[in-house]
Amino acid sequence: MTSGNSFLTRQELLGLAVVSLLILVVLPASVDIFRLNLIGKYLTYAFVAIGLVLCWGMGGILSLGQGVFFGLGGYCMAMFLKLEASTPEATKIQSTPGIPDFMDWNQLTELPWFWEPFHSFPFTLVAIVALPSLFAFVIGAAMFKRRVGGVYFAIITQAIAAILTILIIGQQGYTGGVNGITDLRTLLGWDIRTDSAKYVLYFVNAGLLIAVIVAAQAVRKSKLGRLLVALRDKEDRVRFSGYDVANFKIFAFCLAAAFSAIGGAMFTLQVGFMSPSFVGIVPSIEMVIYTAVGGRLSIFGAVYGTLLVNWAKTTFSETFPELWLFGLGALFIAVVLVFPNGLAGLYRSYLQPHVDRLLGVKKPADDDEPASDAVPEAAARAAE
Amino acid sequence: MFADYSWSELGSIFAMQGFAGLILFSVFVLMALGLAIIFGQMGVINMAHGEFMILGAYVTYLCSNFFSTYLPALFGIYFFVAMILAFFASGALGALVEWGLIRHLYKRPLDTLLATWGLSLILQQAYRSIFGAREVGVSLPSWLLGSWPLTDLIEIPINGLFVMSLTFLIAVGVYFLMFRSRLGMQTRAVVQNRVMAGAVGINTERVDRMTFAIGCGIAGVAGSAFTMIGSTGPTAGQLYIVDTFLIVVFGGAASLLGTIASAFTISQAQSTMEFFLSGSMAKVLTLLTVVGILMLRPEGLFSLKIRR
Amino acid sequence: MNTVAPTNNDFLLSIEKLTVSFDGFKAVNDLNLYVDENEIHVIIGPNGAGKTTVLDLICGRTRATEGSIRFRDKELTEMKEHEIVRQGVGRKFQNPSIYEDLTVFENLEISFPRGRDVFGALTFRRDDEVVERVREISRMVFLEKLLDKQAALLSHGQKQWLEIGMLLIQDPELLMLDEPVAGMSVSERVQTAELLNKITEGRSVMVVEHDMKFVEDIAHRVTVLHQGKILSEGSMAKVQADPKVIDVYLGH
Amino acid sequence: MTEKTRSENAFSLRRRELLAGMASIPMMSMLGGPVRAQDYPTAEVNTTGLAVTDDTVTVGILHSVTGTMAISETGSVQAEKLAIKQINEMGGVLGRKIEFIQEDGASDWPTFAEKAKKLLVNDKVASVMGCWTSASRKAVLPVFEQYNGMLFYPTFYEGLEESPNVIYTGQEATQQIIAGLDWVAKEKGAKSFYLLGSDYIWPRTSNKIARKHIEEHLGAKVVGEEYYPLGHTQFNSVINKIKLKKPDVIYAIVVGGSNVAFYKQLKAAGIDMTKEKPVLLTISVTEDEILGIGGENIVGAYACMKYFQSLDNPNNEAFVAAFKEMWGDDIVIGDVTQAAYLGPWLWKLAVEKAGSFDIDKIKAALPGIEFDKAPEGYVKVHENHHLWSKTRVGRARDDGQYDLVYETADLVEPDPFPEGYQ
Repeated sequence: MTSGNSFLTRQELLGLAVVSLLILVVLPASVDIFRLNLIGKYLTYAFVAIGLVLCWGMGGILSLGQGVFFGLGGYCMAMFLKLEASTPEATKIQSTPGIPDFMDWNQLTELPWFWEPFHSFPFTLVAIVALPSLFAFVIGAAMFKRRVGGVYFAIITQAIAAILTILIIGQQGYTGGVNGITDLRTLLGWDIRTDSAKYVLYFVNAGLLIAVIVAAQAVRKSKLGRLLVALRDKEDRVRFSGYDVANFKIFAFCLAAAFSAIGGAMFTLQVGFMSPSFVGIVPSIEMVIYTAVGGRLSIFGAVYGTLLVNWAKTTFSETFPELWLFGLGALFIAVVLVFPNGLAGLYRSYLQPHVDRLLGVKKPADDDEPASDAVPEAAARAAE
Repeated sequence: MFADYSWSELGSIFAMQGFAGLILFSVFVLMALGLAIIFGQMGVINMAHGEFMILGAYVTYLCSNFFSTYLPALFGIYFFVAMILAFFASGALGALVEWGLIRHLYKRPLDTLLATWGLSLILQQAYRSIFGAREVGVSLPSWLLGSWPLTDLIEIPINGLFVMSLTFLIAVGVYFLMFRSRLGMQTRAVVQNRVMAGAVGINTERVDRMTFAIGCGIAGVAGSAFTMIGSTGPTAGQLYIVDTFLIVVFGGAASLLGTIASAFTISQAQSTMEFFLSGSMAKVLTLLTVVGILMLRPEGLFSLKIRR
Repeated sequence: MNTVAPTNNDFLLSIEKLTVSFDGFKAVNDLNLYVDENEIHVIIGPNGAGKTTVLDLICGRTRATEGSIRFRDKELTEMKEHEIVRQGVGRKFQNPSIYEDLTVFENLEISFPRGRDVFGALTFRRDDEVVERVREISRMVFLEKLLDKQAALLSHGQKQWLEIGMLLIQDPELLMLDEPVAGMSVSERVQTAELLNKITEGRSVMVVEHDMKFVEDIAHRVTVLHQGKILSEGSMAKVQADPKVIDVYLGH
Repeated sequence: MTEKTRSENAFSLRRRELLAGMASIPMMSMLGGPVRAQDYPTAEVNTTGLAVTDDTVTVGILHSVTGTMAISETGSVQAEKLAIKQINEMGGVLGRKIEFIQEDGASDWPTFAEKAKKLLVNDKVASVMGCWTSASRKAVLPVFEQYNGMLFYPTFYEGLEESPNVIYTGQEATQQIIAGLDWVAKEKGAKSFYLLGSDYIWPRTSNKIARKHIEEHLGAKVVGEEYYPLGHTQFNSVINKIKLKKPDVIYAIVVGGSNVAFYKQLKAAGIDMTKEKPVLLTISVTEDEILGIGGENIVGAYACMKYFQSLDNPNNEAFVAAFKEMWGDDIVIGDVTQAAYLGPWLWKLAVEKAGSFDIDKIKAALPGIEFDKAPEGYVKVHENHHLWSKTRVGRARDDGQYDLVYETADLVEPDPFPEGYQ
């Protein structure tokens, strides 16, 4: 009974240790910088996947527009880096030196007002988290207060992703258009393209990811986490227990957006550009599959799911490019039909009993992870 | 922007623009009807809807090749044969998908979304492997091409007329199917109360399969008709998915009439805005308006106030 | 039948001229109904009489078309559901509505009236007060041995009790129960009746029920609804003797 | 931009030194001549650890095989494989057979960057033929500059770029646009233009250049300019606007699936391109696109680019025959496919001129390289790493081919940063 009260159970502590060991020690030690940079890129998607565990897995709110927040975070960071790269000296061959090259190509003669604040690094850092959260708040408040949920929420977030993509591509003078914001070089004078910088960025990214895991775990362990599970299951019951349900959904959605945005900003730093192709529907839905593969209720699972799917994507698309889409499609179907609890479910069925014995836990943890067969029904009910 | 034109020119243009809006309306209705049945009536989120449409388009492509090679004399009417075949091909695939996938997921609508997304990826790659990555050109019988000049400025595109009549026929057909036929009654019964419908002797599994198959079949006919105005390629189906879902949701998911009303509203709004603004901005504004209205009125245009 | 009573603040709950219509159909029609402190007030009536709708209207799940619902001098018709709950109105649904993925303990804990906003929920601590209160309530609803069990695994009757427990932990002044003993075994019914009699100390209970034996066991006062209107009101004996009631409800 | 100017200076300096030094080396026969690998010891021709052995050299092919761009990029992959095969049949490069590693960019820009890096860092390829969209090129550009690789980029594009690590074998915007506009103004007496495009950088930049040229040099006017989202399929409104404005020329830069819808609807609306007016001039429809549009829907339209499959010259005859032999009789060859074919050849010539696989030496050797066996005729590499090439106007036939109606007398100089057009 005390299990829900302590911050981390022994199981979870072990989980955290394993994830940390994997991304902080094992992976950096075993692959070269090229592969490590790739893994760093994948891990930025894990931020999104963890956000989806909170709002979809636990709260039953399926957003098909997480790419929007990933993209907004990424664009904020890219705007700062682009301004840093566009000093008057560096751009002196332009008709208007000192503004980003794509603006010059589009006959802009001065920096648009909304770019101005991104000269400031502290502002950028705040904006990366605040802007997407604010946007999520507006969407969430409008929809959850009117009790739009389930399928409708999914379709509307998907439409928002589509709108934003068209807008970014259409307003290329302000956004860089379909090419995105490219050719980012330095962060506060530090060249982010060198191998050493990539190592540093990898570890910063990994550190942030672990922080986000811990934060997500804290939310999940709090009463708020249990409330999310409760309202996915019986929304009316929560409402008639005196809770303003919409506020909790808005919070989960905003938190997921903030996590995604951090991932987006780290993506920009590690990959060196940001483009509208991460904002649209396709990446947004792909990010949902990372969560589903990991087991939609499992925070650690989200990390492993992301790594596994992306690893498979890279490997398959190198060896059998033609077959990759078949594989990905089949994966979508399989995690729905065959493994609704994803990797976490497999772990619970096959590995956990052994681990428990080793740890000396008497019986399978009865804390907050529901029995595996209970998940689909619960999710279904939440969606109805 | 109108100062340079005479009243008669302006009149003609507005007539033409109105007609363009009607064509867009017909296109939207064709896209959305199948989904309105599947999503609105059955509650299944079929993200592979666009791929079922493209299957119809490919069937039309095969038909056009077949007729031009073996039955050139009958090429003029191949399009009708193609549409019927498209209906059955997409419908058969739909029945198969329902059997293999959807029927396990009726209680988990969000999961149908993921599973059918996976299905759409598989279908896209299948089309690419079979028909190649490039778009295929579907040649049309000559009577479907060209236009019918009414005045100097007003020319009525024949394929536009064709799409409009087809839409009308299909809409009427769907109306009879859903509200006048036995299957329609059974479908609605199953939707409202699965257990009870089963208890009174309706074969719910069969009804589900037929309904899903018919929805997919209509998508196939739509895809077949779209070869007249759009492109046929492995990924062309993805272009339709956002618009289609918005139309159905905007209309109030459970109402077929709502779907038609919403297609009308959205198409008129978009075609009017396209005339005054650039295409991209018109599209953004239309979508934003629809999403905005949906946020204020989530139940859509038409919905029954029901007693919970 | 509508006895026009003056607005009266002596009652815990006064419903006056309450009407709700769905597309012209008046599910509740010009209804006046009063609930006293510490009384068990049972609403009976044939299917479609509007019993559940009345409960829905009180707790804000359905919005009234006209009329007023006053609870301790506060107008409920304009409040949001969670505000109504915070006024001290608890509602149990017809089908047991509990969180199947959580344990019995957690079900009760979530219902504990503290940390009801986002920040409060984040910082909520399971202190001694909470644990003590959860144990106390679980004893009351016969579940003290099952606190660590996942709620999905409870029997139907236990789920009904759990939901009642979840309401009790909020200590509401008015408790509304929709068919609390439906699907219960005989012994469970007896226990439930016991439970209800025990918990009326300091609160009122409104019950919608079909089971006449059970109604007889618990009711202080009975209201018979028919087609959205009150057909008869009074003690169980009185309504059972009312010819109109016999005619529409008990007779066949 | 500093990067560009700095490295450009450095590289033209090196070029001068090298050219001076090379005058003493006997020139190798440019095409065909038997070159034996042992004349070029690996240690000498490969000082930077590229994937070169005593009898092979490895290059990369980087295009989208999956995703939305696969439609467009297939032809380029085929052309590059054909060129590599032909070069190998002639004895390879410096006596070494070319082997290739093909990677899939999957229509996803970071994937392009990722695969480019893999090719350069892990596989150490000696050059890369690849990319199609500007977005994918922008994504790989920093990788090529950082790891000093060599990219041969085949697509006609918007210009505004000039990297020492890229050879642009397609035309940049001014090459493609200006000659065509001059032609239509002179031959068709065009006075008013309606500009139309898909909404992204290439159509927008191209139309910008076109507008400047139309307004400032041709003394004509632009009566409308409009963009539609990629993948848009409803063009009736813009067609109505065109009818209202009655322009002499519809200048269309619509791409992808939208193309199909646009031309079908144009035809259905009664705009007959086989008549004198309006003239439809496009720079985005190659023979590849017509496959999807259907010849009967676009017959009569004019396209302005540097290559058409129907070009009548011995180089092209041989090229088309070889292409069909390798990839089937039904295949069509568009402008970009031909440009992609040039990539491996130009690289081979550069390696032979430099007598080395080293990237820096190739960079220095490339400007001035001439290729007179190009299917489009004779091309030459400019110092700005683009190609001197002729610009041609063709008119679409109903069988999906173009009839050549005009070609510039001389090669057009590439000008990626055109003064007065920005």
